[in-house]
Amino acid sequence: MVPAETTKQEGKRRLRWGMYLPTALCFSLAGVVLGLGSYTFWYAEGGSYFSTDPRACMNCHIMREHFDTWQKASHHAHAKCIDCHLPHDFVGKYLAKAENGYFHSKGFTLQDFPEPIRIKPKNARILHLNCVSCHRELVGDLLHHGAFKDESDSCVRCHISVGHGSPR
Amino acid sequence: NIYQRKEEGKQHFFKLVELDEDTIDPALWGKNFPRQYDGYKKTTELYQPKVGGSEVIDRLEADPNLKKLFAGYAFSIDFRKARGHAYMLEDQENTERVKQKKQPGACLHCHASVMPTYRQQGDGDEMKGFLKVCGMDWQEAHTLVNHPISCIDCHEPKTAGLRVSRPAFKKSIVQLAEAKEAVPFLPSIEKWRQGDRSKPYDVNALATRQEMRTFVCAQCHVEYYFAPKTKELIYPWAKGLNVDRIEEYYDEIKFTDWTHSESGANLLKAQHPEFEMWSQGIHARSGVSCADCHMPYQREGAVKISDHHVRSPLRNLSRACQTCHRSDEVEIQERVRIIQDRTKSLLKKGETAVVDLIASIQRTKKRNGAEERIKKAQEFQRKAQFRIDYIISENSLGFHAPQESARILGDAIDYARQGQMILRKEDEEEAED
Amino acid sequence: NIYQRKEEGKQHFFKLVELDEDTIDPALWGKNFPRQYDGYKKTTELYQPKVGGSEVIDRLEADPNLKKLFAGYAFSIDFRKARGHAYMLEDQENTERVKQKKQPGACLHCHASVMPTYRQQGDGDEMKGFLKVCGMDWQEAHTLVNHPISCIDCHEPKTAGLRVSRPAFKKSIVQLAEAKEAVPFLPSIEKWRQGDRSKPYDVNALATRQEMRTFVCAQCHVEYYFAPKTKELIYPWAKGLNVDRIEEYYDEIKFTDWTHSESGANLLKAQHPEFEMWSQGIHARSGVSCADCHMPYQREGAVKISDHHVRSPLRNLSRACQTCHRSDEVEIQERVRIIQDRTKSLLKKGETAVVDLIASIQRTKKRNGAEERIKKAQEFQRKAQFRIDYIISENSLGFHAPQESARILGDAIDYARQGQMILRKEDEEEAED
Ligand code: HEC
Ligand code: HEC
Ligand code: HEC
Ligand code: HEC
Ligand code: HEC
Ligand code: HEC
Ligand code: HEC
Ligand code: HEC
Ligand code: HEC
Ligand code: HEC
Ligand code: HEC
Ligand code: HEC
Ligand code: HEC
Ligand code: HEC
Ligand SMILES: [Ca+2]
Ligand SMILES: [Ca+2]
Repeated sequence: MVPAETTKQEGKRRLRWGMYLPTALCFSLAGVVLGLGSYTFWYAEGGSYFSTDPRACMNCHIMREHFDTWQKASHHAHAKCIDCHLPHDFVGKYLAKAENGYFHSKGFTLQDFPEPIRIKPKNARILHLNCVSCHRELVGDLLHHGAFKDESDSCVRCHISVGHGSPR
Repeated sequence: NIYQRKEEGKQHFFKLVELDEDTIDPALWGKNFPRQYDGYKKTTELYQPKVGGSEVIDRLEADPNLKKLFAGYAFSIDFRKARGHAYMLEDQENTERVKQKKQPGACLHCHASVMPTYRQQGDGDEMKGFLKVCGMDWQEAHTLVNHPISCIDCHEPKTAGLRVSRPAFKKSIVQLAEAKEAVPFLPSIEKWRQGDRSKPYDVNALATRQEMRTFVCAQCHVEYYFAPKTKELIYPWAKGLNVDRIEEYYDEIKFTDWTHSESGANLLKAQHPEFEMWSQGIHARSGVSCADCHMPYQREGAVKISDHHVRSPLRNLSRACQTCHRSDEVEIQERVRIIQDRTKSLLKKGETAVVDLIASIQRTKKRNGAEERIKKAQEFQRKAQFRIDYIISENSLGFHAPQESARILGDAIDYARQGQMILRKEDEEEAED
Repeated sequence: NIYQRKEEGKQHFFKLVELDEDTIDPALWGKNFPRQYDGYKKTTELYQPKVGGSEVIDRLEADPNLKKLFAGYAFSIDFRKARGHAYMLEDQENTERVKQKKQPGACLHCHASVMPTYRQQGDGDEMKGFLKVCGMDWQEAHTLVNHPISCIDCHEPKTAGLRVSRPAFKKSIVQLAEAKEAVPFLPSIEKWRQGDRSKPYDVNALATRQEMRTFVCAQCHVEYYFAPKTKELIYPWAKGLNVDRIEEYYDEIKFTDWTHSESGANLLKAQHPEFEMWSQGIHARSGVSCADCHMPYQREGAVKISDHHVRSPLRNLSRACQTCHRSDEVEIQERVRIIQDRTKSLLKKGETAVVDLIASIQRTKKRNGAEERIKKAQEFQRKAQFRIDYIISENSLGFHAPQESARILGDAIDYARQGQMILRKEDEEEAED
């Protein structure tokens, strides 16, 4: 894998993110509180939710199928749930966790989410960026020439099967 | 965007040559992008089954109906199967359609790397130059160009990002944006339509990247006509991309390509409406672009590139189809075959019906007094002919939109047969004319 | 609430009732399988837009061409849109086709839970009983049954595993196995064909689970005819499942359903060829079964069950389609609409062409000497009528195989118009008869 390059620009962005950090933390907190309280969250093993262990996701039977299909898919050996589904950078990760934690708890408690479960556009983008981050070596040139520059295209459009096998 | 950082990839290419808008020579581009250049050069490969010892598939020979259908028009003299991009200029130079008939400079728009010429002829204004070259004689215009399609035709020289260059496309897509017919397969146009429309749709600024992967091809793989006097090249999209809308458009401007030498009908010629047909299919609705299938990604050493050997996906099924379709190659091939066979079977019936109609008109013409009915029959011929030609000249034999292709042919059959009927009378009927 | 959710991790299944081959009553099955029973009961739901205050959609009223097309046949008296499974027996009892016309006991094969009756009438031999009941008068046979479809018709009572029960299906699928036409969408038959064929194809023993998820429906949702004397119910598959093969089969055995009262043509009636049409589509080739779309999985707590509320997938799009298709509901709906609209547009043209042909034949019949040509025109009517009826009576309006449906309609139009042509003469032609 390609080690993350630390360019000047990147440093700048980190700095900028530093400024937003408090806001992000607020959102994060609000996410947990709104997520029907920490009781619900902990009962549903929200604690293990922050873990890198795929079994943490399995605490919800609703994730069972995704776990099973992940085990059979090509990336079983290369990537765990959060490698694909949570942002790799520090701030984004916790922001996303808070927001997703909210939806997860709400969904699990109220059972009001639409099925089949479908990835939300924002999370689809996180996913895409995670593909890029592991495969930057291979696809770097494409990105340089403007490929994937907007959300009309993503790795998953062609490689949807890497995480959970082919849907069709 | 908070995660934008990740968008920056690692760079593998080296800028050895400075490229600009006048750099037509692909070998120069190839210095910077050798892998893409290698693919591009392979478009010289000839892979069609050789017919009669020649390297060219003569479509007039392969389907004897065609001479009859195109009687009186240049396409009845010479009409071949497309070859690779490398041949585009040479094949235009060599066709009897150019050798035996007068053609306008407009022809070169899609067969040569023509943008520098347009700018030059227009004193820096490419639209002006475009119009000027369109109106020239082909022979005169031909001396101004010297290269088939090159990198510059699809790529911006500074970043090598995609862009469209062709004036006829830029103008016509504006017309399409302003049309009423829904275009869900072109989201940036739908979005523009929602806006205030204060400025015309600007394709290079607004199109999504995935759309660009189709638009660069749609610069040329489209139905077209020449404006009667100026010979300006125009794509007939002002009412939409469906064949029925295109026909309406032509009828409204009373356009005619030629008069059939046997029936006397005023007919339309359809040319390679791949973009229009694609737009009616399920792949377009699913956001699958031309490049996805005709220039699939390919691994070259440590990097992935777009295969610049543009060709039939059937010669590259695993890369072109199998990332999206998990079936084996034989099965995928079989699916294409079935679609194409159904199209062929209806096409044959359609051609037969139009050939029958031509013969009926010809016979009826021998007597007096049937003028009104002959006129109606000719109108039916125009409708039927345009539709079967739409499928004949669309080069995927129905694949780009299987059900729509069959619908078009069903309509064609109905029109042709109705034309014949007008020329016949039931035994009991009185002669009306 | 969340406690319950945790509990549901384990699936509970209690065998409360002993079931056997004579347990028709679904309420008894429902004791063991309450969730499936709940779904099953919902097939009483009426969801069609109500027409004229009634709960039934009168297809003859909705499309005035149909009376003309079916003139002289029971279907011109009463023909409605299908309703849920719960109504199947009641709707057969109430149709004017049964009330006004003589019908055989064979009708009940697909409208009642009939297996115990067959065994009883055949002294334990269901094939024998099947043949006997087929030959009875409908009124007599009707006294022997009392329940629409039930669990036992698709499920084996000991394990609740899928199985097919219907004699006509079991016999006809053997014929299909022995036919020549390829059936890649039915892998167990392809496999049997590769073998030594010493024993006939045995569907319950050899079919894959995925095939069974289609075959249980194909017991009834198929084209059929009654053998002229015995009234044995047969599915015309001995040459294959494509409409052209089915027509060949009927022509070979010189079968005719009825004689058109206005044209005198000997015609075929097509009935709900859902299985046959599905077989020609891309879903079948991709291994997608009827149950995948019409009985999709549905999560009940932690358990996934098959939705036994068999119905139009359009009422259940997210479960029926979105597991495989990533688009949103509106987009999926739109795709179905486009397919069905194209079918409708060609169907309308096909119907018009056949109606025209009927009128031509009728007019021509008034004079003498045209017998030969009328006979030919009637043959064309037979071909055209069967094809448009194939689409009319196939209940997906083209969805199950979009391009094939359009191809069939294109052929229908061509045949109907050719029929008309035979009855007309060009002005210049001599009268031939
Ligand atoms: C190699 C990358 C990868 C890994 C590892 C991975 N996934 Fe996924 N996941 C995907 C892809 C790709 C999709 C489909 C996204 C789409 O449809 O746009 C997806 C979708 C999902 C969805 C949404 C369902 C849907 O179809 O939209 C859930 C829930 C999910 N994954 C859970 C998990 C869980 C739980 C794990 C670990 C057991 C996991 N994923 C591991 C790539 C991955
Ligand atoms: C609290 C129970 C629970 C746990 C633990 C859980 N999930 Fe989920 N997950 C759900 C529910 C409920 C939904 C549906 C929510 C919705 O669609 O709004 C869902 C939806 C998703 C989705 C798709 C919806 C979206 O918002 O994009 C993804 C991806 C996903 N989960 C990944 C994961 C991963 C990765 C983990 C472990 C790190 C995990 N889940 C752990 C219950 C859970
Ligand atoms: C945590 C790192 C990581 C993430 C995240 C990741 N991959 Fe991979 N991927 C790997 C590794 C390691 C391999 C195997 C070695 C190789 O081919 O580079 C691999 C292999 C592949 C392959 C070739 C083998 C195959 O499975 O077909 C594809 C295609 C691929 N990845 C696509 C993706 C896509 C698309 C995503 C996002 C949905 C993704 N990867 C996310 C690490 C990752
Ligand atoms: C339009 C379709 C398409 C898209 C979008 C796409 N790929 Fe691929 N990818 C392919 C094809 C085709 C191949 C096989 C190339 C070959 O066999 O030479 C491939 C191969 C790969 C491989 C395996 C290379 C190897 O042979 O080991 C990886 C890893 C990969 N892609 C990652 C990605 C990532 C990351 C993205 C997003 C940045 C992406 N792909 C987007 C079509 C696509
Ligand atoms: C500047 C005009 C132009 C552009 C842009 C263009 N084409 Fe072509 N294309 C042609 C012409 C002209 C031919 C026929 C060449 C001949 O027969 O000599 C052709 C031929 C082809 C063929 C047949 C090749 C063969 O070997 O049989 C394919 C496939 C094709 N083009 C696809 C594409 C795709 C996909 C794109 C976009 C990525 C594209 N074209 C862009 C003009 C163009
Ligand atoms: C709008 C773009 C466009 C214009 C304008 C255009 N062509 Fe083409 N031409 C194409 C494309 C795309 C192909 C490849 C597809 C095909 O063969 O149908 C092609 C193929 C050809 C071929 C090879 C196949 C054949 O038809 O025999 C010849 C020769 C040709 N064109 C001559 C001409 C001439 C002469 C003119 C002007 C009267 C002309 N072209 C105008 C786009 C164009
Ligand atoms: C989903 C895949 C797919 C997409 C998207 C697609 N095509 Fe095709 N195309 C095919 C297939 C398959 C054929 C049939 C090839 C054959 O018969 O050899 C074909 C045939 C063609 C041909 C004739 C090639 C030949 O060798 O005769 C041309 C030209 C063409 N396509 C251009 C386009 C253009 C332009 C677009 C976009 C507007 C497009 N295609 C979009 C799959 C695709
Ligand atoms: C017919 C149009 C067309 C022509 C001509 C063309 N390209 Fe491309 N090129 C494309 C498309 C489409 C892509 C994909 C871009 C994307 O996905 O953003 C591409 C991508 C590229 C890329 C980005 C990396 C990659 O492979 O995806 C480079 C570099 C490139 N082309 C160089 C060239 C060079 C050099 C030439 C001439 C030798 C050339 N191109 C000719 C259409 C064309
Ligand atoms: C980037 C993804 C992608 C690529 C590449 C692709 N397809 Fe498809 N294809 C789809 C989607 C999406 C559908 C629509 C059905 C669905 O949602 O699964 C589809 C549908 C089809 C269908 C059924 C619809 C129809 O028109 O009859 C066929 C056949 C098919 N594809 C063949 C091909 C072939 C052959 C190729 C390669 C030349 C190809 N596809 C390339 C995504 C793709
Ligand atoms: C025993 C015969 C039989 C079997 C087995 C059968 N059907 Fe039916 N089906 C019918 C009849 C008869 C009707 C019409 C009932 C009516 O209109 O009263 C019908 C109606 C339907 C309808 C229309 C429902 C509505 O509400 O509009 C659908 C959809 C359907 N069936 C699908 C299926 C599927 C899928 C299967 C297999 C899982 C299946 N059927 C099995 C005989 C059967
Ligand atoms: C091979 C199985 C089969 C046989 C035999 C059969 N039906 Fe049906 N019938 C069905 C199916 C499936 C439907 C639902 C689909 C539809 O309406 O087309 C249906 C629908 C109906 C309907 C409701 C819709 C309509 O057509 O008005 C009536 C009434 C009906 N059948 C009467 C009869 C009569 C009378 C007979 C005997 C002459 C008969 N059926 C024989 C399977 C069969
Ligand atoms: C890929 C999904 C899919 C498959 C597989 C499928 N169907 Fe359907 N079916 C549909 C859709 C969509 C419709 C159109 C429903 C509508 O118009 O309301 C439909 C319509 C029908 C109808 C008419 C329902 C009504 O309410 O009028 C019947 C009956 C039916 N299908 C039976 C079958 C049978 C039997 C099979 C297997 C041989 C089958 N279907 C396979 C999707 C499917
Ligand atoms: C028209 C055919 C049909 C009828 C009638 C029918 N089923 Fe089913 N049933 C199915 C199909 C298809 C499946 C899916 C089986 C599979 O995938 O192996 C199924 C599955 C089941 C299962 C297994 C669990 C599941 O939900 O997938 C049970 C239990 C069941 N049915 C019970 C019943 C009961 C009880 C009734 C009567 C109230 C009934 N069925 C009526 C077709 C039918
Ligand atoms: C079990 C998987 C599955 C289910 C469920 C399913 N499809 Fe498909 N569908 C496919 C596959 C596979 C293809 C073929 C193209 C491909 O390979 O992606 C396809 C193709 C299509 C196409 C394009 C081909 C055509 O016939 O025009 C449409 C439209 C479509 N599906 C609609 C639907 C709708 C609507 C439903 C629900 C009623 C549905 N599908 C349910 C798997 C499925
Ligand atoms: Ca034209
Ligand atoms: Ca029949």
